[in-house]
Amino acid sequence: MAETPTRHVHFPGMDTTVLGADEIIINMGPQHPSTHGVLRVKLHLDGEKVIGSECIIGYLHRGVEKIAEHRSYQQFAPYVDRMDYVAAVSNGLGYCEAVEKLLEVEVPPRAKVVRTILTELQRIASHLLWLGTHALDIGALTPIFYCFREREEILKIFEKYCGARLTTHAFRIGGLQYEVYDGFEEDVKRFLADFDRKIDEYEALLTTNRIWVERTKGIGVLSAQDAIALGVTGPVLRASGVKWDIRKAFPYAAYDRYDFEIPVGSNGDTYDRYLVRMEEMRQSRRICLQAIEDIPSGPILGKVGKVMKPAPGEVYHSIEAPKGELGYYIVSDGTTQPYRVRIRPPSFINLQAFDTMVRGHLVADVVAIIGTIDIVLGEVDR
Amino acid sequence: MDAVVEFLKPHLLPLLWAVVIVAVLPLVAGYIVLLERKVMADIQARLGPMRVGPHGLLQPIADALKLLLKEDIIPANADKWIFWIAPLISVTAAMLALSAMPFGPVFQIADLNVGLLFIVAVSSLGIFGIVLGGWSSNSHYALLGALRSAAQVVSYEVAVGMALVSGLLLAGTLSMRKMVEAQAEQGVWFAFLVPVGFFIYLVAGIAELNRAPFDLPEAESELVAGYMTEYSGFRWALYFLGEYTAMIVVSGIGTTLFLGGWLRPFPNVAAFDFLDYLPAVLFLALTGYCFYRAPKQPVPIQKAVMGLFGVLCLGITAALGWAVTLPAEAVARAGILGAFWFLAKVFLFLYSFMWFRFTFPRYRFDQLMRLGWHFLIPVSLVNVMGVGAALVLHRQAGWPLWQGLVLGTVVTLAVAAWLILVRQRRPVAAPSAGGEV
Amino acid sequence: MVEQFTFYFFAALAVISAVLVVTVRNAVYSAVFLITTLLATAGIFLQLRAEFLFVVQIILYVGGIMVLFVFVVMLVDLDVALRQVQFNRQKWVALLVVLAVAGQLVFALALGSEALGLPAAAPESLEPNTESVGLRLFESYMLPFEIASILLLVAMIGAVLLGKRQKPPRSEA
Amino acid sequence: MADEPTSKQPEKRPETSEGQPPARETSAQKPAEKPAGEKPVPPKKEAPPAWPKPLDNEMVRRFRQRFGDAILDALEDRKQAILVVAAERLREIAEYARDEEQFDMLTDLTAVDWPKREKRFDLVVNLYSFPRNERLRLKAAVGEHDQPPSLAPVWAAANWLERECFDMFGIRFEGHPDLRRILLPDEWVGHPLRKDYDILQQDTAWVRENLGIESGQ
Repeated sequence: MAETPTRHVHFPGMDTTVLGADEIIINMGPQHPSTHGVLRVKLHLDGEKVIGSECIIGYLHRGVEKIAEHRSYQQFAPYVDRMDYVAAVSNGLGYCEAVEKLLEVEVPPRAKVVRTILTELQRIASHLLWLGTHALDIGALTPIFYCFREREEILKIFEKYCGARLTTHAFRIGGLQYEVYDGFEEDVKRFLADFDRKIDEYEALLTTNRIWVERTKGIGVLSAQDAIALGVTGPVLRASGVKWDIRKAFPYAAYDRYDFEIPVGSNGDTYDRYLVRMEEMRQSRRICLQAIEDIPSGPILGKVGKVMKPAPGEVYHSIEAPKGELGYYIVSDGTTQPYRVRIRPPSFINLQAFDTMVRGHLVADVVAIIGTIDIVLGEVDR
Repeated sequence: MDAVVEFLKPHLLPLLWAVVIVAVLPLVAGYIVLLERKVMADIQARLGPMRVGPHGLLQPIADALKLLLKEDIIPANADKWIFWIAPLISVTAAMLALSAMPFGPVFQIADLNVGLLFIVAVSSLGIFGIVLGGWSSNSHYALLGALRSAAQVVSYEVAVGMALVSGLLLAGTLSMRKMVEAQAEQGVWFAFLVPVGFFIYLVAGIAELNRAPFDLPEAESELVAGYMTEYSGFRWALYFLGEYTAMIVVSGIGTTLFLGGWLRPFPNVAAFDFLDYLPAVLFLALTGYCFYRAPKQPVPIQKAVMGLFGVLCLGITAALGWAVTLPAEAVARAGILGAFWFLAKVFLFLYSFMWFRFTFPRYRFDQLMRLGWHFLIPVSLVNVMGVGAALVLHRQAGWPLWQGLVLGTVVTLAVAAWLILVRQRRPVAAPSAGGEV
Repeated sequence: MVEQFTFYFFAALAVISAVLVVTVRNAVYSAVFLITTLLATAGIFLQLRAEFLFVVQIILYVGGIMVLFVFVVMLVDLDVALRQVQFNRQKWVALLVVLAVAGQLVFALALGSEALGLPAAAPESLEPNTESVGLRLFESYMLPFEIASILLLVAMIGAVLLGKRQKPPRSEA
Repeated sequence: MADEPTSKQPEKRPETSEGQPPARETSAQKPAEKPAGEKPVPPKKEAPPAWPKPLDNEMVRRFRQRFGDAILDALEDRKQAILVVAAERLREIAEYARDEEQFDMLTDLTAVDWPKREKRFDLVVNLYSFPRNERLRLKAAVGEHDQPPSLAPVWAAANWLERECFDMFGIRFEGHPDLRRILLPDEWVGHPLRKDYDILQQDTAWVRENLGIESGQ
């Protein structure tokens, strides 16, 4: 392997030139089974205790924002799927809605509902992947197979709908490109019908398991104040006790039509984040159940032209992606290409809280904490 | 010449058993691996190995061939000699421990009068294979795995020892054979007399084996593969062989001391004599299944292999059936049926090990140590005292033994409950100020 | 004949590896040879029909103490150890002392050779010595046994106290 | 090497030196009306631009009262509130927004490069208020060699965001605790999101030295 480029290690507010007798610096990643991709973590340890950390990222940087400036609005849409590649549908939704806002186009209700269903299914799929890998990191070998079994069903629905399983490019600016396939409702209903019992199954394995509780309770505590100061969003924020979800705060797609709860934790530890995400899956199921019953008929694409030239100006639009607030800040100069696309990646900003969460814990907890933030390096590095 | 024959004569049968064990064990270990993969697949809602042979039945052989043919890589800065010899230590220690294991009233290499101590002593040597292998690899992951392993095994050996003592007090002997005989005499398996001791043995035994949920020395999400990280090919296979043999050893000790060894359930109750027919019936069913499935295999060779396994099962059925027809006092009958029951109980242990592995998450190292030192060891000490007190009451004051043992168990459980409560009162890391914003 | 062969085999093994323990430069090798020495000693116990001692030797010394030894030795920086001078200048003096002690021993042995001829225990009739060791310890030698235990306990507590790190005064809440 | 703009860029984008790009396209709602064309559309005369509109509400007045000239403009674009502020006083304004106006979360911090302007960068700070469920965008023009105050002391979240901004645009934040590159390697030359950094451009010397290949493309 090529020599990793040397980077100056720097722990803010800490003199690293002089190490105490028991202090060592160890390096985790970028090739490591539990860093969920090419994350590199430098840990400053006192014995086994972490007293400082630094995340070194950028190994997967592809310059997505730069590419956006050189593609037309439609051309850029598939690129966003490659950021959080385990929740491509959510990325696509965020981008499409942002451009629609910029264009001031209204999306037909049928498209909105189908978008909601697919996005919620994607949230379930993303959380399932998180649960499986997180449990695997903590040493539970079995949940990942159960999770993949259900995720497979969701991916099959995606595949039938748009032909792709992972990087779906499911939506188009202005609505949908494809009408739902015959049997879409039945497929979704069949999946949702017994998914609740499947969640019970995962919970039976973990929720009250003594070892699981010992490994997650009180680990990686993030207070509400810290979470807000660090800009943390999504399940991580909610587990710290802040009841905030963009689906409720600024309803987009068709979320204002459905009943659902926002699960909140109280301790802000890894266990609470686990519970919050489990409950979110149940709520996503609830949304889908309501949505699938009543898909309005009508057109699926709003009034957008083949050439998109938004009026000059700018817009910020964000959605509640599975990992947190996924925002797009798009500046238009009136041409067919965006002048600037800024993506606010939830993983990137949530990962910044890692240092706060990990201090004072043991090395073995680092793995649990990386898992609980639920990062995707494609999105962190863009 | 005669003198030599005379000298060798008493050693011939043990020698035969030893050869059988050494020859068959790798195969058995291979099939335990297959079993583990199948059990894992079953728990994880999938099929497991299905390609090599019908239902993957030839997978172990394919694996063994592959491992034999693989390049033997020794890392550049490794300590060659120790790297070379470490896996051998593991395997040798584990196999040596089998030499005092009674697989039945007949099938035992040597019945030592310190049998149990011998097994414990020899199997504790296996740790050197792990520690030295980890050190010689010249890799941080391997070294950390080795260190964890050493600390863990030394800690849990105390709990294992204490749990064994609670059974030993009841048996009144260290000889493996006499332990089983003591259970036959008292008419009850010691697992029911000292349930706490049995439980502690089970937990600490898993920890001694470095198996999940105590598999920190090879925790793949933290240490890649622990002490085995740098090993490959046949040397790696030797570690595996050692590990699975150690599983058999731990299961064997547990079976002998707590589950009545080669005795069938209710050995002294004539009403349960029909259980003697169970082994033969079981294997007959297995034979039937094999022959039933054989024509349904897709490829001729798979049909043949399935048929072959059917014939194998038929052979075992015949042996078991023949044994049942023998008079009760025949050596062969006791030997064959005893071996069946012993292996069945060992299988029970192995299955539970696998079951735990695929159900539980992994402990953190400090939690593991705390569990060992703060919970298992004190509880096992109290348990030993309870058993001792029960014996004294039985012998001096004439109490029925079971009353004393129930009392001891109740006291032990009370202590355990107290320990758990104390542990839970420990403050959890700084709770955050939550609340809605 | 077999008896003697076993004895000399184990004795030679013990002596050779004992010498290697001090002459080998690598600390881990030393530990390995120390293990061999202890195992050979255990073998001699077994040859003397002291199976309890044999097993206890392995469990305690090899399985317990030596694991901890190896544990510590592995953490030693071997490169430093290799560069250090293995024997200091007093080695000749030490050799002289060793020779003197050895001479004394040989002299004493030669002098009292007839007293050494213990009656050989009949191997088959020897009773299982786990019980006899236990009875001796808890009946005839109860007091020394208990004193030894208390001594060990005190040593253990002392070691724990010494090993316990002084906690710095907590500054954070 | 980062000087040459690419020829791939289809057109030179018209710019003014004001805070907003010139609003020339008026028929955004009827895009089909325009034929597909790569040429920039010349300014039209008919309808006034729909956005941005000037914004004037209670909050803006409070800001103006408190900071006077430092609030250069208040706009509304696609129903989103924008305050154009003086870069020098950004931190004060941010602190005020956090403490008095309850904008307690820094959602995002980024920049936009307008190379033709006198102050080439627009620093864009997106804020969110949990109690008011409102977003606010602060914008501040920053010259190439200016050092705007860092917001890291105000919101911890600004740390990495400003590092990214520095990495991508080369904006140096004054008072940042740890201003280093974050996504690109420390030794990388050039700031990729600047408009004069070509999309095909890379630090070939770095790539050759550290990856052992001629080009990453």
